[in-house]
Amino acid sequence: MKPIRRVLIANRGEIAVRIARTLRERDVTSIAVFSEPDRASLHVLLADEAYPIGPGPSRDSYLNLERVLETAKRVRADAVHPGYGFFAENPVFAKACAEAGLAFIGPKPETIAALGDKLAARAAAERAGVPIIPGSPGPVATLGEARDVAKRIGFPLMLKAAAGGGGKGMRVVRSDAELSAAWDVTRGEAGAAFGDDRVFVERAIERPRHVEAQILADSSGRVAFLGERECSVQRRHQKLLEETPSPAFDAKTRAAFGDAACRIAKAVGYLSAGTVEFILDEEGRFYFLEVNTRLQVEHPVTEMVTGLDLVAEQLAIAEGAPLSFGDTPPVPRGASMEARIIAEDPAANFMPSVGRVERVRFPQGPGVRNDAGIYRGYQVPVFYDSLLSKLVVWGEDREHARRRMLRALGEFVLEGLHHNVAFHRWLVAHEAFAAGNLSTRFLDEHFKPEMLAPDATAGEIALLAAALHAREQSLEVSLPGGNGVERSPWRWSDRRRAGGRTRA
Amino acid sequence: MKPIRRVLIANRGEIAVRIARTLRERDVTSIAVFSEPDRASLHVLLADEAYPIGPGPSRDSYLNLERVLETAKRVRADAVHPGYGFFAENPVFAKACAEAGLAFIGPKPETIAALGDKLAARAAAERAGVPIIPGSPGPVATLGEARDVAKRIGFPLMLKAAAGGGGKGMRVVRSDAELSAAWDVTRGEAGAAFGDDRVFVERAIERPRHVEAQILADSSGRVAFLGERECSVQRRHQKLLEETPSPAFDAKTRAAFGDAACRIAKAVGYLSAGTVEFILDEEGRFYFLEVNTRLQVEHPVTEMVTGLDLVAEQLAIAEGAPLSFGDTPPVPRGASMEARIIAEDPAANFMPSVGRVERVRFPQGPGVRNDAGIYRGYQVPVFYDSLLSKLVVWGEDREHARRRMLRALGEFVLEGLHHNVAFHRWLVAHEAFAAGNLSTRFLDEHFKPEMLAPDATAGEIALLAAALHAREQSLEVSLPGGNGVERSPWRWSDRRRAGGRTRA
Amino acid sequence: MKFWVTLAGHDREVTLRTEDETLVLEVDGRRLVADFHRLPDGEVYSLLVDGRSHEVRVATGADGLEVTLDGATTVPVEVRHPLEKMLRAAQGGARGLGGETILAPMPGLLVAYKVAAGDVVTPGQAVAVIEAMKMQNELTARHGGVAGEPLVAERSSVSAGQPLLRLKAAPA
Amino acid sequence: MKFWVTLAGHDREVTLRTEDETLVLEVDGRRLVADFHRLPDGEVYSLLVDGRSHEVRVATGADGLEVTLDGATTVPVEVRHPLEKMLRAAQGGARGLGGETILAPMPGLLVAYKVAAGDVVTPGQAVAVIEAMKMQNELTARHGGVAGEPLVAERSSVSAGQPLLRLKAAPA
Repeated sequence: MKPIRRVLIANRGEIAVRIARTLRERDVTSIAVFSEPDRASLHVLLADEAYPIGPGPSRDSYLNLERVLETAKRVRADAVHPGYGFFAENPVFAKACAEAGLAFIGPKPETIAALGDKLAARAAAERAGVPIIPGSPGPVATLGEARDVAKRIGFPLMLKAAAGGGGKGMRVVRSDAELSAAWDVTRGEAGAAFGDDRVFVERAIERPRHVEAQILADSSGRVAFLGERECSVQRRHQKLLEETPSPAFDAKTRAAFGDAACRIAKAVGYLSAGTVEFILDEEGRFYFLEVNTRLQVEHPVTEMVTGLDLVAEQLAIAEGAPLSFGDTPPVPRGASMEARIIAEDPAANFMPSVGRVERVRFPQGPGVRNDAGIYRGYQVPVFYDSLLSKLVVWGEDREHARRRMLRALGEFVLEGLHHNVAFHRWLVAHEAFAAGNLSTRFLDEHFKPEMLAPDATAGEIALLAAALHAREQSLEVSLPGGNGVERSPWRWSDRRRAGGRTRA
Repeated sequence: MKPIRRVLIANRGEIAVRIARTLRERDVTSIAVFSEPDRASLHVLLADEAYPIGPGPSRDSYLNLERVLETAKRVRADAVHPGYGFFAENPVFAKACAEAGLAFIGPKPETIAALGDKLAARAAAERAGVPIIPGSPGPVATLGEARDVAKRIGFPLMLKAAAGGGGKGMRVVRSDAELSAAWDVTRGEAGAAFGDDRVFVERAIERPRHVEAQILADSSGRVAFLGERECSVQRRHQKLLEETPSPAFDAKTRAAFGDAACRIAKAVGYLSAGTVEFILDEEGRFYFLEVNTRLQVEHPVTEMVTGLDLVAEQLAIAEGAPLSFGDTPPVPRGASMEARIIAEDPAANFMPSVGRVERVRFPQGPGVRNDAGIYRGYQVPVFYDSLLSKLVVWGEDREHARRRMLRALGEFVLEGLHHNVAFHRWLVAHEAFAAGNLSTRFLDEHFKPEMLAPDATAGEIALLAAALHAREQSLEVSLPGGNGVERSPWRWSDRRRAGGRTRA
Repeated sequence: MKFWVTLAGHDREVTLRTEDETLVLEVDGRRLVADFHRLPDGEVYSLLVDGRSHEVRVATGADGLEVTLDGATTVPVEVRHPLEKMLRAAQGGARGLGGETILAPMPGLLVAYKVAAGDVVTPGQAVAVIEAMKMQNELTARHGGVAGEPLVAERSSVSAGQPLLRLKAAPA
Repeated sequence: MKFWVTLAGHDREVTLRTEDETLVLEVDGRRLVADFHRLPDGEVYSLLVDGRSHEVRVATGADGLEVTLDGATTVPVEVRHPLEKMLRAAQGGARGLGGETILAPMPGLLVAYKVAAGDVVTPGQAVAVIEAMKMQNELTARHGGVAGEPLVAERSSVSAGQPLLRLKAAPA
């Protein structure tokens, strides 16, 4: 296979920047693409080259297949890295790249297609002898069938859209009555959301942990397991904080887990980097969930403990080269955590926020890696995912990593828009988190918005700050009913009221 | 020994910040002190507590022993970390701390005193059977004696002030004539600079490399060697870029080197973190130079490959605890480099620069650690060392680390004052550097200021930028001899001329 | 000088005095002393209170001031002139529903209104649902009032700051 | 529009045209085209030249403009009006020694002067030594001229921007 010299990054923001960095280090030209509102995005500034691909809405730019491929060919790229999201798990795009003579840095199109179908993936796992959650062998056509399955495996049950994923198209039912009520709705939603109304039924796991296996596979059929990542702390089925190793694992579990992941990868002839997701029940049994045929947002925690550069490995694999470490993956050292810094307001049901980065000072120092997609003055666009930065730390063990994360979060200055840094400070300091007692229901069980309310000291500091502001202000205001015009160091509180709850 | 809960950091800027970070991670209260011009310094912002200790000049604040100790006692500190510089290698201060009931985080006062004297240190090394540079056994009283030494060991020779160090008080003489000429001058300078005009004579090593050993010793007498650092790239005898491992070392040399360093440490009953400096001749023989009884600026490269936190180790040692790794230091992984980002103008003989940080964007991403003492808007004070930041990278091997350093330097945005980022870009890209062909004469042999001059492309980009500026400008200027007042998009070049070469 | 501060729902009278970079505040009979220093980049201060180091930023938000503590925690504060306080009192204590205009916080799709014209909306009540960044988000009333006619059609896209609904003030 | 640019000692006439965010420059018979976009935080532009991404900052330095490329390399540039060029020409080519005032670049100690009153100082010649940040640094003349009387005493401390020596212009 010919060496890769010019890579078009079919993505934006933080992940495009991260990919460009590895390309730079490997002496490969990084080619960014950008939508109109992304002209000033960091990935445009840090890439070697950058080209426009259309208006803000994703479908008109980052998801415009023709435009992206036309650009790749025009600028003589010889490979495309999809990052995550957008075209990352789109077999049509992967195929189109190959047809256009571009190396797609990822798995084979047919693998992406096969694993994209939950049922096919489930079947593959079963064939590979990997435990799956008890449930219907395939899609369930009628409510009657669903009831039969329920009788067999018992409640609570999960109704799952075959084409769903990432928490979308799922519904838990706890009784026969709930099942009857939910059946049509779930199918309807699945049809509307994914153009595929097939639904299957499986046992719902209470207080599950989300643990996933990072795998790498090269074109010689070599498959490596690079350790697990626990991603149980979630909101709206979106991961908020990930770590490795999982506090729920011992060496024995890990070995069985890695072996299961590799069996699946081998069974489907996997290529490049991938993630096999499992859920772990309270007894520590793991069940296959799905395979993500791409780089994960949380890949850095694996890099921190292994010293590997997963993007560099993907690049080498796409060139037909073997894994850099041959048959012996590096032994993980220490522990790592990643906190996703997101433009949202945890105090208002994690409502997304837009705005300008008025002031920012990122954490630094020993064991801290911060992959940001923003900079001072940057205006966060509304069209895309609201991930601003990934704060990653390394520690000699989990507690050291946790304390270091707390330290780094304490240093994090980010002003001008709502974000979840204060939430992460709360989370990482929480005793249940410190104890490693996690589940995907962590927030439901522990979090209330009031918990982020400033304490007494904070109140006093705020008071001092307000006083200093009042002192600096000196606006001429005439006080209605007051004694005419006077110099006044403050404004009327009702002035500048925008009304509503403007979060911009 | 009682646990340490509150540590006063008797230092400033980048190193004070670095120490505060470890304290925070270890749940120890960090107490900063600051001089008047340092009120807005980063270490004041990031420490738990901060107290003023006087005016800008070091002798009135950071070197005001009474004031620092009085503050430490008043704020109920139970230990003091000196960082480097200032009181770091001052036995009087270390002793005063002990007398004030404060734990001094560093070696014992008597060790500092003993090793502070070049001749005593040299003698200790000799007793420990460590190779030293051939020369006079002690100070040389007369020119006659110096000549006798010369006859014995031959030219070129080095005249060295007994109390000198860091390149100060040294002079190379290549002939009997030069020796005669230099003798009185050198003694005079030594007397003036160090209040001690004792001078000794040793063989001058041509194209020496500077390689040093990081050691850690706990109160149980355990001494560990944590690998070497090569710091050959220097200007004005100040280190610019450091790395580990040394490209000049093989396993055999390293073992002998580490063994020699540990022998010296044991011989003097060393405690805490220390660095044994050696010079390496072109045949790869190493000779003892001196011992730095403190944390080094370049300590992070050792942390990157070992995963250790040297400040945390110092803290534990000061509490009487054993080394965290017992008798088996972690096996170093990969390679690391540190570039010192300094406020100076390499194009003007590295003349120091002051000014305001108008815009800054630090490098991030995999394998990059940047320990900065500055932030946007920060005014660099004139009173102190001009080190702004330490850019440190890790790579799986030296070449990977080098390429990553190049990548990180390429991302580094720092505007508003002169600095050496562009110089480092030149250095790290230089083929001799890439080949690991280093010596303390690297700059003399390879560097010319013209090498930093912008190339043709840069010229064109500058032209485009200037044009955009001209376009934005629109000042009313009346053109003498011109046709009266007109709108003009540019200023007269002679306007705003400050004259001279203002580097502020 | 004296003024009123509303913080976390509490109204307090505050007396302020400064010398050089020392700030002395009297509130609720207590005395707060801080060493303050203005930092570059916006209205940012370094405060040393009994030696403890704090970094605060003051910005003008939608409702009075927003003070950001240590880079991440934002506290809404209102600073008012004593006279205004008196006026309010004169106008009679009970304030009823203040009335307001609900604005679109960001560009997106107005999915639906949660209230109809004429409904009495209480503070904190959800009035509309807007979809942005692939998520549905409820907009809530802050001061409440009587809902007017919808200002945009449901399922239509709206731009940031676009008025969605007016709430008329309703005396208690 | 047209103007003169002095860059690395070369004087060139430049013609500039812009449409939206496209910049077209003609210089030395060559044509440079760039897509430009102004970034926040100072006068900073992102330039795309044949797709290649560059970040530049323009600041007004001691001598005309200073353009910083990719965050670290600073290039002094002078932008001049064509008429000024003509004037210069009219005044006769040879410029002789421009004359200037040497300023202290930073607070420090004036160690010594390297020239005496009446000396003819050529551009680049060292005129004084100042000690700051524990280092001795030579100050050099940029335009040269005839040295006047020392403005401060040797071994005395000086503040940033303080005049140290005047150099009178000397025609060639």
